[in-house]
Amino acid sequence: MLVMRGIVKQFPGVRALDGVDLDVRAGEVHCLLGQNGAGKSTLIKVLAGVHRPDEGTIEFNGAPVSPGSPNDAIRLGFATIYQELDLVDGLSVAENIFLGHEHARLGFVRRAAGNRGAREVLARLGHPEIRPSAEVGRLSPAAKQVVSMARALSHDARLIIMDEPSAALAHDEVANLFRIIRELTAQGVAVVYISHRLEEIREIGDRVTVLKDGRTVAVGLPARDTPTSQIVSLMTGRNVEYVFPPRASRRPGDEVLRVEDLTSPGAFAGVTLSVRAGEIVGLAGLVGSGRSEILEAVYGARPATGQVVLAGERLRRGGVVRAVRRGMGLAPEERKAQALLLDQSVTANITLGSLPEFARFGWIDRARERAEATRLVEALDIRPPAPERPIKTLSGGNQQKAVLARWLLGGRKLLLLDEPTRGVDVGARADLYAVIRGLAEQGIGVLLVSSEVPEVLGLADRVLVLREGSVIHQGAAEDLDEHRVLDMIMEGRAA
Amino acid sequence: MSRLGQMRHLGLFVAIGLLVIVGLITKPDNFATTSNVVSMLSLAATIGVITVGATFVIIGGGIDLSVGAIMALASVWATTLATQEFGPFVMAVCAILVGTGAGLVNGLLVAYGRLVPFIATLAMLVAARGLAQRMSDRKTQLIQTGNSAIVELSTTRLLGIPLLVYVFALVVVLGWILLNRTTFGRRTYAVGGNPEAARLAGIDVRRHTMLLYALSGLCCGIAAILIMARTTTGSSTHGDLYELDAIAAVIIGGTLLTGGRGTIIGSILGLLIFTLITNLFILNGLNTSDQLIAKGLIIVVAVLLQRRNLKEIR
Amino acid sequence: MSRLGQMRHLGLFVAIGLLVIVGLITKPDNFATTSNVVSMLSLAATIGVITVGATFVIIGGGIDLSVGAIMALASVWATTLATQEFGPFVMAVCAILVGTGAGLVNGLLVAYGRLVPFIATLAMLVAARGLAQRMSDRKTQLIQTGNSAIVELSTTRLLGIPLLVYVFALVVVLGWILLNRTTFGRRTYAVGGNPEAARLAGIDVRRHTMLLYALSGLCCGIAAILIMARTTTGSSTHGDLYELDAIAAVIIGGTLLTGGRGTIIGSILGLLIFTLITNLFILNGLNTSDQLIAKGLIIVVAVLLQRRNLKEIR
Amino acid sequence: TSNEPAAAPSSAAAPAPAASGNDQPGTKVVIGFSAPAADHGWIAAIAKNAEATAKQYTDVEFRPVDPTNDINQQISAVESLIAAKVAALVILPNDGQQLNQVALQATDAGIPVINLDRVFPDKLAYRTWIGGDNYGMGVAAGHYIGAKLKEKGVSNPVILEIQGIATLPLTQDRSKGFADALKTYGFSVTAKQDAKFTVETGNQVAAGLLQAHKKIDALWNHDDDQGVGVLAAIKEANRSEFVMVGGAGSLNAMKEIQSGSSVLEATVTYSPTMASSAIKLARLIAQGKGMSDLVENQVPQSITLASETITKENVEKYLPLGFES
Ligand SMILES: Nc1ncnc2c1ncn2[C@@H]1O[C@H](COP(=O)(O)OP(=O)(O)OP(=O)(O)O)[C@@H](O)[C@H]1O
Ligand SMILES: Nc1ncnc2c1ncn2[C@@H]1O[C@H](COP(=O)(O)OP(=O)(O)OP(=O)(O)O)[C@@H](O)[C@H]1O
Ligand SMILES: [Mg+2]
Ligand SMILES: [Mg+2]
Repeated sequence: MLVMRGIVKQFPGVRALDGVDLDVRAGEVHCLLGQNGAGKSTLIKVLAGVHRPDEGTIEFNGAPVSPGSPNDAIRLGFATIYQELDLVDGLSVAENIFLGHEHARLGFVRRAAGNRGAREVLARLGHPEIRPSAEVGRLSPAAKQVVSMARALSHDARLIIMDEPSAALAHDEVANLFRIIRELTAQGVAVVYISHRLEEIREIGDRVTVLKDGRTVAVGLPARDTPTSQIVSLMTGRNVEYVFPPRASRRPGDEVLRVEDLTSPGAFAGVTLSVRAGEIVGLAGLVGSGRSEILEAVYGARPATGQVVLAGERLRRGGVVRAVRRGMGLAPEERKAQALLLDQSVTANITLGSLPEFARFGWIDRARERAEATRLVEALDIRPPAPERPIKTLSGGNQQKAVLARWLLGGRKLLLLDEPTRGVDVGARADLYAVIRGLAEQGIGVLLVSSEVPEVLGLADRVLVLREGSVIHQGAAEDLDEHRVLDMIMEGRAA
Repeated sequence: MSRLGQMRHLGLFVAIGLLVIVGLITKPDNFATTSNVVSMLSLAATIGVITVGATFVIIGGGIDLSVGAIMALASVWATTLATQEFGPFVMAVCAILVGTGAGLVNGLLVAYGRLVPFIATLAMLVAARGLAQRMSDRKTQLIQTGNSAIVELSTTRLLGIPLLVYVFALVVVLGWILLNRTTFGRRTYAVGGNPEAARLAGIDVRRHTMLLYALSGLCCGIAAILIMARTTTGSSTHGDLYELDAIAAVIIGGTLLTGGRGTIIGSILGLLIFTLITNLFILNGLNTSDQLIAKGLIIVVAVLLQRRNLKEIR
Repeated sequence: MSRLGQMRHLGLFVAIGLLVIVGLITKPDNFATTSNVVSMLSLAATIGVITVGATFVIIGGGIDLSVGAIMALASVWATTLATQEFGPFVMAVCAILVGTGAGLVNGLLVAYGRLVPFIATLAMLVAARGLAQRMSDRKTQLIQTGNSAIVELSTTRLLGIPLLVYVFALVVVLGWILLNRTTFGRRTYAVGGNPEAARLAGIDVRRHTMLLYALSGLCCGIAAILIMARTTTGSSTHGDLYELDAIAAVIIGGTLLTGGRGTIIGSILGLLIFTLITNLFILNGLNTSDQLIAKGLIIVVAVLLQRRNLKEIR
Repeated sequence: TSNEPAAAPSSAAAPAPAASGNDQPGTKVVIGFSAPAADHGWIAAIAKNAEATAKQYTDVEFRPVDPTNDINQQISAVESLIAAKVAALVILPNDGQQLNQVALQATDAGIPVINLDRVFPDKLAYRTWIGGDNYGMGVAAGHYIGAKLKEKGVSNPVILEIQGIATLPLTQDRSKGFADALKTYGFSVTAKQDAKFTVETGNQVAAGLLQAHKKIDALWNHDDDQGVGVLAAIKEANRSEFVMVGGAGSLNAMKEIQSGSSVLEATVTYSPTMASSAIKLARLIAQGKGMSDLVENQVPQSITLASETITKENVEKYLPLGFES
């Protein structure tokens, strides 16, 4: 149905696509795999009319096409869910879903019809609870992702492109998504699916195309039968698996964080927890269970009642500035909105949290700053390894690494990591795990939030399970397995 | 959103209420008279029409500094001797065409020339004033007696209210409908709120942006007719610093300069606050310096009142 | 960034180069003389100092409309009879304190009162002008002969260049260092580029924002001293519409109104373009109307030249 | 300026009431007053003189309104005075043509309008006009400069002109008078630029003109307010080869002339005392009285002040009338 041949896309200084081929058949789920920065998003943006390719041809149903604008692509029947959320915060859910193809007569919007349409699509996606009239800016990231999907479904598309749709979703949501995808493919719609989670590829995918450094390295591999090791080595050129580093060799030290009875009305209540030096504590729970909010409250970025004690010192309500000065660091979940200075260099982004370390009377020692940033870029394998590049030209996964790198500086006592591996490829993930474990080894306490239960279980020493804003279980990670955690999360049964 | 909308304007209503109370207390005899209210509305009409256009541009993520200058140019062009020969109707059409045309140039520069709106419209401000001066030879151009139909917009009253107030009301209503009930309005919010997302949704962001400036120019053209009616003249000095007043009204009304949010009603309420302040000063005969100081303070208080209300919404 | 930085200003240099060529061709005898260059620099000095402050505020994501008014207020306060009794040094200190104080009030309103910068500084503009008028009783206040040390900033020359040009240069250099070499500058970019990210990275965004406005006020205070030196007076009419000129210079210089990006050098180059334009017009005896039209066109061309250059970088 | 420690008594600008029967209290009248924003010394003096004069009379209630530079607002302001049914209106319009209609409205409502300075085009719109002679000002300046240069025997002199706000009709009148007077000597204006009546703009424009013209013979600056800035620029450039003439007659300019060491040799008057006279006229008209020095029973329809030339020789006489710029 869709044939792309020899697609080349050159950005200033980077050849993002260097002759990529892609074949997609009607009714199949075609998975696109590749490391961070391999060029997946760029490829689908070419398809969606966002970027114009420098070379190469696209054929759709036998006819050559060249989508010159997103509008062209939509008219061709391509609908896209982009990696970076592409919603308008000020508009309602329904308005976002039908943006650009509103229910209208003579230019007058038929609001009721729009709301009805939105309700239908949302129900189909299994999210009848999202009100069509709700303002999108006030939704959680997960709900935004759902709206983004609803937008793609609202077009009568023949090809749906999904760029990491599951990154912001939790387990049950992904199941929901897959149900929809199956419905679509049954109707002959083709789906291009991008994800860094191999188990998803196995479950939903039909065929796989692997990209590496802007080139196609494998086409049309069977998604279910290709051995993981083969895929990973195609992607990364080495043999890594989901490897969690071994747990702490030494016993955790003193308590670095104690949280007592922390409550933020509407988000969570009565949270009590502690983190010791050298310990990684994981928070598991559904999307919307208030995990991010707990991290923010601990960090002082969100008003809450209760006590937060850092290294024996009670933090008064002084906000983030004091928390950072006392040795906390937060890697937030929405990197673009909450963490990155898009226009600034990778270096400036990395050192933002620890500027005083590099300065004397406010004067920045630029040589030392550059050296430290370069060291971290190498340690975390941020690509391209050019600390002076504006960070917005990096791929999503590499940006995420830079966010983490920020808090590897400045002698932190406690790190709060919210979805630290969102959008990070398999190989890099293993590297990040090693880095996080390494931090713990150095005596830093880590409080980790992740929607991927295996990640929480594999990386954390201790796990807290949250449901609807309260802790329903805590215990050693070794005593839990994925099923038990999921049971608790879904049904609220304490183990 | 409409529910939030009402909430959002509460602070403005409170501010207006307070000013009205001050008026009633300080000048019980003069303030609440029909003639005073009509006078206020006539005063507000010209800049009010411009404010409607400015609201669109600002919600759409832009800014238009050239409104006053475009109005001046339109008024001058419509009152040259050559134009006046064709009668009042052609004069009105001329004002509207000139306004829209100048707005379109702004739009082209911003949307397709990709100039920052601030600069493009600043250049237009400067150039339009220059052109207006050249055209009028820096003289004030009287509307001739044969064309007094234009002046009658200001002098003829219907139910005691001058026609130009009706024009103002009509523009507000049409603007409200356009913003809230049409795809054009919907897309304006999208283009201002997240242009990238709007583009990805298949909206022609550039074309839309261009249209927004043209719309603002159209409003300036209409405003030119009103100022011609009120002053019986066209002049290159008309509308001096209107850009600041219009933008201030829009922002006090709760529209964000970053775009994507805002309401026509808010802008008009914001404008009424300014008009009320001026009126109270006139009635109470404050001297200019004290007026300025008081105006500064009142602006701050009005916005603080409103902010308190916005807080929860943001 | 420094490499990109130079690239980024290429368009501005080209624009300046073109203007210089026009000057050399049209007025070969008057344009390239030392005295003309010195005269241009002296003219640019006052608003140049203000532009440095405005660059900080705008990079930090704000806007300061009150710069001209604060300068006027500072100049008036520093030249009241009461202040003049204490001599030139105290007058200078007074101007700086008044400027910084007014800036601080802006900062408090924006950062802690959470007023939109446009409105807060508009209120300050209005109020500061009012206060300046009140203080001076709307009269121009001459600097008395005993305090001519201030005037000497303009009349005394070092290597043929008036002292106030050195003050200007010093402010630019210090501003550049502060923006590019210190944590304060780095934080300014962060606060303007993504305030939420800055906050989560442990930066006290409010305090920093407040300081930015205070810094802008400080620059206005210094500018007040320069304008006092140049005109030998303090007056509530000083600095009229400086806000537009300063913001325009900053934006032409490549700083985004949305914050997070920009350079001091760009702003100064932007300002020099304006100064050159004015100078060329006066040398060639153009009348104001033609000046305005030409100015509008030149602004557009200058920015287009620059935009072409920016495109790849964006 | 206000900084002269021994400032002239404030009453100086508003001459003592003439000792005539007309100053005896009559029926109580409310006089409305509207003028542009007092952001300029001359206009400020107008407002102050009007108020000071009104205060001298126990039978006058003075009601000034929001001075503004926006026509639209001035129209509203005058409308509010009409609505308040004042006995007489003194209006200095931002622009006579633009305010004509509202003045007509006032006249139609039976309120006599005393038109101050900038004139309404329609004679039906006002009862009496009093103002300065802008054309005459230009003529006076032209004659002073023309005679001076003739005397020096300069041929082809470089004569510069710094105008006020270019869009005001008064500016155009002044320039015309200047050019016409110079023509009688066979001279013409070499270059002119407009400033905005402020010290700063005067300074900027003068600095530019001094660069453009290496040798100047004469300079007429329309306005003594902006003249402070012009003089500063001249001093800064260290130039003194030319004669300068000012305009309006501010105290500051007079002191400069008096000193004898300045390039400013003369100024041609355009006295803000006209506002005092306008209030007096308004009172008389409202009370139905005539001017007691004249034969007629009613106040005349128009009064044009003469523009006088102040030089070192006669400056003493004018000092008390100088306004603080
Ligand atoms: N606008 C741009 N300007 C310059 N370089 C870019 C731009 N967009 C992407 N790139 C570069 O192109 C390459 C491919 O990026 P792309 O976003 O397609 O990667 P990806 O495969 O989607 O990675 P991820 O899994 O992290 O999302 C990267 O090296 C990236 O830095
Ligand atoms: N801006 C907001 N206004 C109102 N309620 C909110 C807002 N943001 C989040 N919430 C609510 O707070 C609760 C927790 O939100 P959130 O989805 O961030 O939880 P989470 O467990 O951190 O999930 P995630 O996996 O996305 O990190 C939810 O009930 C959500 O609806
Ligand atoms: Mg990607
Ligand atoms: Mg969350």
